Amino acid sequence: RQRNEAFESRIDEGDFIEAKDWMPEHYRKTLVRQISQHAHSEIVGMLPEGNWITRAPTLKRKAILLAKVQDEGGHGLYLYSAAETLGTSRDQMLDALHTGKAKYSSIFNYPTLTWADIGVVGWLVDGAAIMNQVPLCRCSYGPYARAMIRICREESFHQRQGYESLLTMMRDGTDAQKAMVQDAVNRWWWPSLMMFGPADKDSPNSEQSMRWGIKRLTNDELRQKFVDATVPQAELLGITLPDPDLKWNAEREHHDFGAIDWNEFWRVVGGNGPCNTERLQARVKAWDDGAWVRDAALAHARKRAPEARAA
Amino acid sequence: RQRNEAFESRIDEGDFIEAKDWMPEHYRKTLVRQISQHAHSEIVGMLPEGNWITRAPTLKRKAILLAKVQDEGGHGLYLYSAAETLGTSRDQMLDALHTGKAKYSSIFNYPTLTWADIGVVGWLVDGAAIMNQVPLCRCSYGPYARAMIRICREESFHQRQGYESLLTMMRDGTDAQKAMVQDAVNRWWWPSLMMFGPADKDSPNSEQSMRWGIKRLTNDELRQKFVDATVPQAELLGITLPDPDLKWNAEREHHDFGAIDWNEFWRVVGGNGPCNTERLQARVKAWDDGAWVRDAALAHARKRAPEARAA
Amino acid sequence: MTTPSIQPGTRADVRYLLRLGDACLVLSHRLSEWCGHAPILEEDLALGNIALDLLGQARALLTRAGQLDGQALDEDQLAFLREERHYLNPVLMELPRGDFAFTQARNLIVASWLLPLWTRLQDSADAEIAAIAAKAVKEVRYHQQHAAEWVVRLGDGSEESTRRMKDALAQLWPYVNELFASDDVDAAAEASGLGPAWSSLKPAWDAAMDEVLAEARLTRPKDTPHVYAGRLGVHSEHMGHMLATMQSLQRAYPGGVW
Amino acid sequence: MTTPSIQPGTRADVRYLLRLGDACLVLSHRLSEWCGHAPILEEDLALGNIALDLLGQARALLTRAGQLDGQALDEDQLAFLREERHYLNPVLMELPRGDFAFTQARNLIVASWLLPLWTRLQDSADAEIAAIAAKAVKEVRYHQQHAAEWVVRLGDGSEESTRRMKDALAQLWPYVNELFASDDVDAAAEASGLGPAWSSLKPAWDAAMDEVLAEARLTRPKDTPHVYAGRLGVHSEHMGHMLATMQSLQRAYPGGVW
Repeated sequence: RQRNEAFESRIDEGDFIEAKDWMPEHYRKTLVRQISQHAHSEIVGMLPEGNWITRAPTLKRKAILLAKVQDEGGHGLYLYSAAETLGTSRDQMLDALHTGKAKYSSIFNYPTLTWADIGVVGWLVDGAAIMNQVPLCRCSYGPYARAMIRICREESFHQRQGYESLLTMMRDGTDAQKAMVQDAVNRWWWPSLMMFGPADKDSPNSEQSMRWGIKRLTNDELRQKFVDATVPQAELLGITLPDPDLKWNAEREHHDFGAIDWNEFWRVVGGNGPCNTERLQARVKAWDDGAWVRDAALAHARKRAPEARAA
Repeated sequence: RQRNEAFESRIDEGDFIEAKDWMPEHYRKTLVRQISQHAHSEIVGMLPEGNWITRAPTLKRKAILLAKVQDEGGHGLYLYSAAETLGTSRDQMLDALHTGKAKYSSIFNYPTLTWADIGVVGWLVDGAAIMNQVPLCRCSYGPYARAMIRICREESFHQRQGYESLLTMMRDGTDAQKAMVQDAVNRWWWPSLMMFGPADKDSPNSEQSMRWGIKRLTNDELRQKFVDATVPQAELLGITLPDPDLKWNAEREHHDFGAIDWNEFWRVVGGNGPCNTERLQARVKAWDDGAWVRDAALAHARKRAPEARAA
Repeated sequence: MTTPSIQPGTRADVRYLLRLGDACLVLSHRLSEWCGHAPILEEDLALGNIALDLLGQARALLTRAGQLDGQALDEDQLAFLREERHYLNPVLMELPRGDFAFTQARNLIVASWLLPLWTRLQDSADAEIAAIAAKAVKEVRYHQQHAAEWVVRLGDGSEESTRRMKDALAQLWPYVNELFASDDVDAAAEASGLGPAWSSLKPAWDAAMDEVLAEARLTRPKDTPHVYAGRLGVHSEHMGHMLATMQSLQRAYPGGVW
Repeated sequence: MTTPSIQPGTRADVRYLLRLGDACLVLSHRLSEWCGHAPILEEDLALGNIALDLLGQARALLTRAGQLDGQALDEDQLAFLREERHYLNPVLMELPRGDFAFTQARNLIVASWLLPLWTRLQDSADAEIAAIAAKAVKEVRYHQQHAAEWVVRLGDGSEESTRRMKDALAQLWPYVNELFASDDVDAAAEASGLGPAWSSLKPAWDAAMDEVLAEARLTRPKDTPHVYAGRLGVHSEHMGHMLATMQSLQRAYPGGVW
C-alpha cells in the first residue's frame, strides 16, 4: 500500500518509472499489452508495404520504401526490448501474436492495392499513428517513452515522404496516376479514422490509462485533431476526401465529419477484415519456416561454446 | 532359337509385333528404353513451354499454347501406355526418370527466354522431332507405331502453329518483335541440330535398331533432311540462321552447314546443360508434392471398396 | 500524357458480363499454373482442359462485353490492358493456386456456381450469350463432377488429405459470399433478361455443395461477415502480382502483333 | 511502330559497369523479397540493409553507365525499361531467393566477389567509379562478414541446417564460374584502367571462400563445365518473371512521374 502510494505520487509529479522500480501489477500488465501490441503492429505493418518493394516504380522510391519498412522492423525491435524490461520475453509476445491472443493495429488488415496506397499509408496511416503516439513520448514508463521519441521522429519523416510522393503524382503525374491517388484515398480514409479506436462513450478502459499517463488524450479528441490537420493537406494535394458530410464548423472551430461505420470497425477488430487471416498466416509462416534457422543457431552456439572456453 | 527366327522373319516381312507376341529380351529392353525416354521428353518438354502460358500475349495464343502443352502431356500418356504393354509400369519408368537413370531429350535443358522462343520451339524443335519420329510410324512394334501416328499428326499441327506465330511477328510486328524472333532463332538453331544425336561415326548402337525397324534413317541423314527443309522456311520468315557456313551445295544437292559443337552436346547430355538440374527438380518436386494426393486416392479407394461390394 | 490502359464504360450489362468473363479468365490463369506440376499426369491434362474451357468462355464473354461497350475494345484489350481496378472478377478466383486440395475445392465452389449460372444464361435475352451458355454449360458440368470426385476422394481419403481439404475449405469460405452478392448491376441484368441475379443461384449452389460435402464426410464451414468486392474492382494483394505477369508482354511491346 | 524499351549502346566500358550495376540491382531485388518473412526480426533488418546498400551501389553504377553511354539514359530508364536481353548481371543473382541457407550462401559468394572487385575499383581510372568504390567497399565488407557468420552457423549447426547449407552450395556452384569469366569487355576495362578483369578476382575469392567453408566444416563443391552467360544478356527462365514484377509500374504507366 505504501509502495503504491509512492508510485502514484511519482506519477503525479511526472517522474518516469524505470524497469527496476516497483510498479502495480495492473500497470505492468497494461503496459506489456500496449507495448507488445504496438510492436506487433510494426512487424505486421511491414507486410502491406513490403508487398510493393519489388514493384516500386523508381529506384529512389524503392530505396525510400525499403528503408521505411526496415525502420518499422527497427521500431518493432525497440518496442519488444522496452516490453522485455517488464519481464515478458519476445518469444512469449510472439507466441501471443501467432496464437491470436495478442492484437495488432487493425489498419494492417486492409490490403495495399496500388502504388498510391504506399503514399497514402505514409500520409494517413503514419499520420494517424503519430497523432496517437506523440503523447506517449511523455508516458510515465521511461523505456517506452524513450522508444516513442525515436519512433515518432522517424514516423514523421515517413509521413512527409509519403505525402511528398503523392504531391509529385498529383502535380506532375498523368491522369491515370491522379486517379490512382484518389482511389487510394477513397479506400484508406475511413479505416484511418478508425485507427483512433471506438468513440469515447464505447471506450471504458481509457480512464485508468489516462491517469497513468499511458494515454493522454481521448480517442475522439485525437480523431478530431487528425481530421483538422488532414483536411488542408488534402486540399493542397487536390484530392477529395470521401465524406460528403466533411465541412468546417466555425462555431466549434473544428471540422464536422460523417458517421464512422462502427460495424466495419468491430468486424475487422474481431478478425473478419479483408486480410486478417493472411497477415497472421504470413507471420506464422515466417516464424515456422525459420524454426530450423533458430534451432541451428542454438546448436551451433552449443557446439562452439566449449571451444571458446578451451581457448 | 526357333522363336527368334520366326520373330526375325516377321520383322523382315514388315509385320507388326504385338504386345502378346514373343520377342527377344534385347528388343523388349531397347524398346522400353526408347519409348520411355520419348515419354519422359514429352512431360519434361511441358516445362519450358509451360513457363510462358501465364505470359502469353493474346488470349488466342494462350489457348493455342495451353492446348499444345496439354497435347504433350497426352503424348506422354500414350507413350507410357505403349511402354507398359512391354511389362514395365509407369511408376517404374518415372522412378528411373526421377533418379536420373532414364534420359529425356536434351533439347529441353535449354531455357525459353522470350515469347519468340515458343514459336521457335514449335518451328525448329517440333520440326526436328517430327523428322525423327515420322519413320517410327512404321516401326516394328505395333503399339509404338500406332502411338507415333497420332503423335506425329499432332506435332505437325504444333509445328505449323509455331511457324505461323513467327510469321505473324516477322510480317506485321514491331522491330522489337522481329529482333526477338531473330534472337530466339540464334539460340535454338544449334541445339535443334543436335537433336538428331551424335554423328553416325559416333553412334554405334544404331545398326541393330535399324535392323529392327525401331530406327529407319541415320542421325546424319535425318539432320541433313532437317537442314534442307528448314532453310527455305527461314528465308520465307526473313530471319538469318546463325551459321556462316550454311549454303547450298549444288553438287550434293544438299545444304552444307558448319561444324556442330559436340563438346556442348556431350556436356548437356552429361547433365551440365543450362537447365538440367532445374528440369529434373521440377519433375521430382511435382511428384513428391503430389505423393499425399496419390496416397489419399488409394486410401479412399480402399475405404469405399467394401461399400461397393456390399451394395 | 496518355496512358495505354483502356477503360470500359459503366453500362450495367457490360459490367455484368465482365464480372463473369473476368471470373473465367482469372481462374483459368490460376489453373494453368499447374501445367507440368500436377500430382499425376492425368491431372496435368484435366486441369489444363478446365483452364482451356474457362479461357474459351472468357474469350466469348469479353468479346461480347466489348461489343456492347461500344468502344470497339476486343478481347485482348480487355484482358490485358485494363488497370487492376477495372477487372471485375470475384476475389475468390485470384487467390494463389494453393495446394491440390485448395485447387479442387475452389474448382468445386466455382463450378457449382457457374453451372446454375450458365444454365440460366441459356435463356438470356441476349442471343449471343444464350449461345455461349449452351456450350459452356456442358463444359462446366464436367468440371463440377471432376472437382466433386476429388473433393470426395481427398475429404474422405487419408488423414493428411482430410486435414488439407478442411484447411482448404476454411481458407476459401470467406470468399464465397461474394458469389451471391447483389447490387444494381445484378438487378439490371435480371430486369433486362440478360442474366440472373447472382443471389438467385444460392439454393442450387447450396444443394450441390451440401451433397458433395456429405459424400466427402466434411462439415460445411461457417459463413463469415466480410463480403469481398472484386466484382466492384476492389481486389486482394494477389491480383496485382498476377496481372504483372499476365500483362507483361502487352505492356512491354506496345503495338505488337502476335 | 515504336517500343518504349531503351537500349544502351555497346561500348565496353558501359557494358562493364552495367554488368556490375545489374548484379547489384538484381541481388538487391531478391534480398528485398525477404522483407517481413525472415526467420528472426534481426535478419529482416540485416537483409533489408544489405538490399539497400546494393541498391545504392546499383544506382551509382547505372547512373555512371548512363552518362558514359551518351544517350542521356538515367538510372530508372536503365533499371526499368530494358528488355531482358540487355540486362547484364550474372545469372547467379537472379535465381529465386530460395531458403535462408541459399540466401546466405549466395550472399557469401557474391560478397566475397564484390569485396576484391570494389577494392580494386577504388583505383579506377574513372574518378567517379573510384569514389563509388570507396563507399561500397566498406558496405560489402560487412555483407561478407555477416554472410560468413551465417554460413558457419548453419554449416556447423544442426543436422538439418548442415544438409540445407550443403544443398544450397550444390545448387549455387554451377553459377559461380560466370563470376570469373573473361571476354573483350573485361579485357578492355583492365586495359583502360576502368576496373579489373573478373578473372583476376579468383584467387582472393578462393581464399575467402575456403576460409569460411573450413570454419563451417563444409566441403567445397566440384566445379562444373557450363558457364552461364547472363553477362552477355542470356539469362535463366527466372529473369523474365522477376522483370515482369519489377517493371510492371513503369510499363503500365508510361510518362508517369513518381
